[in-house]
Amino acid sequence: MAKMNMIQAINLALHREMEGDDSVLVMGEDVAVNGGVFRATEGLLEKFGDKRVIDTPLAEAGIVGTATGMAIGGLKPVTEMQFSGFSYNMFHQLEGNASRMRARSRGQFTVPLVIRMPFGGGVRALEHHSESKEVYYAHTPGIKVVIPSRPANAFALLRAAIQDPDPVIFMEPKRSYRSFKGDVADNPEPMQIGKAEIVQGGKDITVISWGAMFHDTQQVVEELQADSDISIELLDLLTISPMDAVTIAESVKKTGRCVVVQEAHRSFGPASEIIAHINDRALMYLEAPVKRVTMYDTTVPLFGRELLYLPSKGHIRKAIQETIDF
Amino acid sequence: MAKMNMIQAINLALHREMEGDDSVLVMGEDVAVNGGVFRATEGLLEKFGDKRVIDTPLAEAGIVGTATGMAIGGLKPVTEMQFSGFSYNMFHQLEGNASRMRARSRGQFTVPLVIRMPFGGGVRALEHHSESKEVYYAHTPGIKVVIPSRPANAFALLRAAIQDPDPVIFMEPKRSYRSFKGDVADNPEPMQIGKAEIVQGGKDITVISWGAMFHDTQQVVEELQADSDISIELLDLLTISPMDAVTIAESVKKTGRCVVVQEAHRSFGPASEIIAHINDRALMYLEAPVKRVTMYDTTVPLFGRELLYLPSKGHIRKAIQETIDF
Amino acid sequence: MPQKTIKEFSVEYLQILDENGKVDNKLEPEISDDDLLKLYHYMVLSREADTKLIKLQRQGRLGTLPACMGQEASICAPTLAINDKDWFVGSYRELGGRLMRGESLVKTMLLYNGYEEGSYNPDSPRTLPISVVLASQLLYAVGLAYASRQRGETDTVVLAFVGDGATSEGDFHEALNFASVWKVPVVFINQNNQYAISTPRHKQMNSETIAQKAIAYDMPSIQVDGNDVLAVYKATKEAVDRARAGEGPSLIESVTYRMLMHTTADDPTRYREDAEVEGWAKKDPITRFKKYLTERKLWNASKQKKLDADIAAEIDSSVKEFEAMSDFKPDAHFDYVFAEESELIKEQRAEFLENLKGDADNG
Amino acid sequence: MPQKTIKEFSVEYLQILDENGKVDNKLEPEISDDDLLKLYHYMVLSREADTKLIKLQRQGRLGTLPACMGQEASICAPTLAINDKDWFVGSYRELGGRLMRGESLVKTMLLYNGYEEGSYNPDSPRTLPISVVLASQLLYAVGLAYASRQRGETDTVVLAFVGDGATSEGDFHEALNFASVWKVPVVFINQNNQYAISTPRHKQMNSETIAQKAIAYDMPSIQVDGNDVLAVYKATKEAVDRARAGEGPSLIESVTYRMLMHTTADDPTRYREDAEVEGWAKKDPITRFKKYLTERKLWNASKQKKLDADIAAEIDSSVKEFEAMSDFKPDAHFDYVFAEESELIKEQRAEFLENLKGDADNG
Ligand SMILES: Cc1ncc(C[n+]2csc(CCOP(=O)(O)OP(=O)(O)O)c2C)c(N)n1
Ligand SMILES: Cc1ncc(C[n+]2csc(CCOP(=O)(O)OP(=O)(O)O)c2C)c(N)n1
Ligand SMILES: [Mg+2]
Ligand SMILES: [Mg+2]
Repeated sequence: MAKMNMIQAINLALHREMEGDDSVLVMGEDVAVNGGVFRATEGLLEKFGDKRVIDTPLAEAGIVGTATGMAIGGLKPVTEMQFSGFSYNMFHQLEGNASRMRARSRGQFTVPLVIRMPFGGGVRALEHHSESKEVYYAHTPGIKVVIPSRPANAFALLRAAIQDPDPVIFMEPKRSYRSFKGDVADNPEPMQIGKAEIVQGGKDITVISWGAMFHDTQQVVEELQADSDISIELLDLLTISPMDAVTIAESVKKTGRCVVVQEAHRSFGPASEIIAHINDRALMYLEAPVKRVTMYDTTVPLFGRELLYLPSKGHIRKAIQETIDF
Repeated sequence: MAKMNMIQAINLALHREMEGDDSVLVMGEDVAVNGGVFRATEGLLEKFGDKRVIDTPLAEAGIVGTATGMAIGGLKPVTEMQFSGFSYNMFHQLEGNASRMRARSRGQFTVPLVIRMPFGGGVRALEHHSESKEVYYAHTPGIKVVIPSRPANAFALLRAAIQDPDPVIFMEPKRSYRSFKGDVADNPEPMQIGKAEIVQGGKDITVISWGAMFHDTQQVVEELQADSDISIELLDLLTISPMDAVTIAESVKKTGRCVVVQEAHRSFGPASEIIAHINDRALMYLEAPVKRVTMYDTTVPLFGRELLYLPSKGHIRKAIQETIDF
Repeated sequence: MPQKTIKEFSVEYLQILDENGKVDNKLEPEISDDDLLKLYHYMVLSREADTKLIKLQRQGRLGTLPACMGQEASICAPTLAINDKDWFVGSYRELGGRLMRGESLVKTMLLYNGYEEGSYNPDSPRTLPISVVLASQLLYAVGLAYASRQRGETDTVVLAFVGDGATSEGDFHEALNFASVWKVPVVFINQNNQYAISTPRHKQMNSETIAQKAIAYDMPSIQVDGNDVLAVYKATKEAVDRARAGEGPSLIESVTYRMLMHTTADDPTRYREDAEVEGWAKKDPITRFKKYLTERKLWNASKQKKLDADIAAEIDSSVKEFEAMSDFKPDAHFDYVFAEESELIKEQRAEFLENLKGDADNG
Repeated sequence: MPQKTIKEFSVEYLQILDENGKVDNKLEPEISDDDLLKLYHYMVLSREADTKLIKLQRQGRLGTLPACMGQEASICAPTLAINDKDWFVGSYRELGGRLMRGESLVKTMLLYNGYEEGSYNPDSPRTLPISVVLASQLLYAVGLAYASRQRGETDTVVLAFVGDGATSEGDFHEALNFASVWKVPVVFINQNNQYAISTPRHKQMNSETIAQKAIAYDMPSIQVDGNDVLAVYKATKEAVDRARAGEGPSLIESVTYRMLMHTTADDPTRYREDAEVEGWAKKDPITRFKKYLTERKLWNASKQKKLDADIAAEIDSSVKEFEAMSDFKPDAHFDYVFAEESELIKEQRAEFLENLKGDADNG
């Protein structure tokens, strides 16, 4: 058990998986000599050599396309998109091949591929460096979308992603990379992709979030509970797709109220899917509309205004309060 | 007023806009000499010449990227993606530039661009030729997503799209291209992007669809009404984004029940967004969960099985019946 | 230091067996008699199968499919230059190559009848399914080549096909760049059949050759007469040998012609003249090859008669086998979303089966 | 017809003013004294501004920004070769070029302080905002060139910048291909500064030059000493003249070096040796240019003193103006979603303002 931040946990997970399985390799822009622009891949080159830790040419379709071939050919590539905002250059590769190869070939060819990508705002970055567009991936059949929130679950879920026989998009909330540390057991219970975590039980309202927003949400929840006698059930979604509809519905059946907090744009965002699952499975238990606390449907602003547009703690608090008071 | 099919209506709209405005041009793969693989652009080359009707090299990012520059430079390019399944090759261009130029430059540079793309299944096509992934575009700020269902609205909405000062994705349900004819007035009332159409009023249930599915849905609605005394309000969504939440909510407030029929995959699909709007605006009027009748979350099958996976009329009927009976 | 030339490049063209069947003996590649006959067999089989598939499509018994006539040398000769341990990464117009790789025509028909089962070919474990997203397959070809080296297969080569139109896609560029940087054993065969649907080469690119595009990557390349089996084979074999020897990738531009429609959905009379087609008919790769084999005493009329009969019988029995197939599991698609079924997929499968029952009940 | 050479190509290199400030008079381009001095002014301004911006970033007064030192010739000389009616399509490392185009340093600071207002430059209506999606800007540069011709501006040229790393992107290839097929007036300036963040040229590509990539498109190209203002100017001017004359696009590989970090978030000591940096310091473009101007009697110590003072004052007053700015409309972003506000955006703006009030109330 060691205290570490999320970047260290990710780095450790990569070390462990590369040690444990020769077929795992890491590739991307600046991942080898430089150790990645966020240092997620630091130390791997020295330990595993340049055939397994590859500084690729600067081309995202090239990275994901060749990695797809490597995966078909028996390797387990863990690719890095330097920022999620540049992952769209490879969207046709993912949608057209990696996500379909199993279905296309009736299981003859499969693609055990991981695509890691830092995403989300709040780090005073340039344009294209702050978006949260997990929906593009989540709406695509044949791939899984995972978003950790803490060092421990980043460690466990990245290992699960690398071991997964299918393509996994592993979106890393860059705002949480170094903002806090947490305990990480080097040999923890494996975590399963596809499960939301009930971080705390409660009975008055279900609050759902993931990624970096999870922490603001958790703080508000704690403050609200300190200030009042509201009992809040807090869920960390962790896997965006396939979504853990059952856990969500069971919680809402109990509480009858729900707030979803996401960095993604509102329209066609993940909260809409959560609401749809609640509609399907627990509508008659709802005592108030589910509230969506989200980025607006504007282009994500540069950092001068980004904190105004990201869900604020005040906004989260208000949403919970209004939903309770409804 | 003339009877024509949707392809003819689209072709006529292109003729009219090109006649009316010198800055409009048409470009894409095989759109000039061949008149487009569906003949949507037939006759334009002969009339407007090869500077305004361009057979481009085979590169979707190239088409949308250069068209973005043309639009910045004062032209109004109407691009064709041969099939929506190949539009992902240009996704980074659209997400990264065309959709953002207005916001990025505070309105100094704008992109009046139309991207036409046939989409959807039911025409016994090869892989990648049958998908309905309007969500990828609808979740992207700064662009509009329009889906006509009939010759008349295809004609009017394509003209509105070309006249629009912002990027419009115009998704054409290829199954409806030639399957029926309708009246098209050559000089109709202009139609506004952003409005759903109440095709028929009713009071027991709201049924929402768009594109090719709209027709199966309408048939089921007519059959049901013939067989029973259910009064159905039928909406044709027409604009996917920005969505006409008000019309949807007003209808559901009246009926208390709703079924959405879409070709898109279920998870993170348009129906989820419709449900979210109903949740926000009309939850307490709901007397039953909103039903989603959709493609499943599998890769779209080749045509041997596609009709099994597309929403069937039986499935639509069952969903309406169950929602009424709930 | 003033203005000076720092690099020089050239592009070569290779033809061995000319339009009249005359062979340049100095350049003639070594191919065993068996291989020559095998090659001829598959070229003829390809042409006959192609003709049959189009007929079946016209009768509504198959869906849209691409035509291959005219490109048999360009497709089959490269395939002869690799072996079973090598990977075959096609686009969608390599029927003859696929048949040489051991895929059955039954599978082809299944695929074009809309069943993914046609792309499941365990008998040809190193032949990838057809790829429709143009040029995208070149990137996984490069990755496959990397994987084979990484896994200690020092001998494996990847043969990857791409069309002239597809060279305009960014993926073409990225694939050639990655391949050259990694020096992986890939041989890129460009089927320059003059058209991308209706779009002729000169609207597709400003360069006179596709071979010269390899210069951007300091990659060996050559332009060959793609209707000349000997030239295509020789150029591919040399590239395959270089790749096996660890000398990296090559690009071969095979200049050929699509004699028929792009796919059965296409009408080529809209965009090209009959005279052009007739000109190319005179360069037919099979006629030319047959002349060569005849001159080498490997072929004669009675052998041809037997071959024609054999192939007709083979095609016939394949069509029968294909048409006898039925009973396609309706929910098969749920089996291939993930290795392990997720909860949502499980629920959706159940809903699907339930609806199916309902639809059946409703007639 | 046997094996034969069908095409030949070569790549030229141009240097006029060498590392020691020695000029090759036969190649010397015609530039007026005023223009030479203007060029020098902006190169020095760029260097000083760059230094200042990095300092402000280090003090937390600006966000992440790229460093330009060492590339001033490579950026400013091409900009001198176009005029105001021409389009300037940059990437993100062309500070000096932008200043020459009339953008104010205040705008630059606004942008790097996280305000889109910095990209609104009505005083420079044909200079596009910085572009971060690598190589994507090349495609809209090509479209702009097409539009200018189509709209009857027979004289307009588009100057487009791209880095060495960005040549690996598919968009680079697609842009050069479209430009060459359409024969549009674009001059592509490749800033080959040896690195893409930490990735050196030889991991980026197998080709020894970037200039040779133009051969794939039968497009004229040249490699120039990018730290030699005269060579960069001359090559660009010739390309611009060709473009204006309707002879189509060109690619210029400008061989230079990024002396500092990629951006302020980068630590170059992780991936390159000091010795390498020192080697390039000896090739500094400003030192070399100053020597040339001095030898031509256009420059002397007192002029330099005045220039230094002027520039210091200019930068100072820009910083003051920038720092005095406040009062940025919070909901400005809702203004630029669409030309006409949609219902949903209207509602969201109201919600936004409501929340803002709440947040303010909550302190
Ligand atoms: C990325 C992509 N864009 C468009 C298409 C539609 N399309 C299918 S085949 C074709 C032409 C391909 O031409 P070429 O590469 O020369 O190959 P050929 O068909 O001649 O063998 C087009 C445009 C596609 N399949 N993929
Ligand atoms: C499509 C895309 N992928 C990745 C990045 C992240 N990134 C920003 S700059 C850079 C290196 C660019 O190198 P080069 O093209 O040589 O330009 P330079 O920075 O040297 O001027 C990278 C990888 C990006 N901005 N866009
Ligand atoms: Mg072709
Ligand atoms: Mg660089």
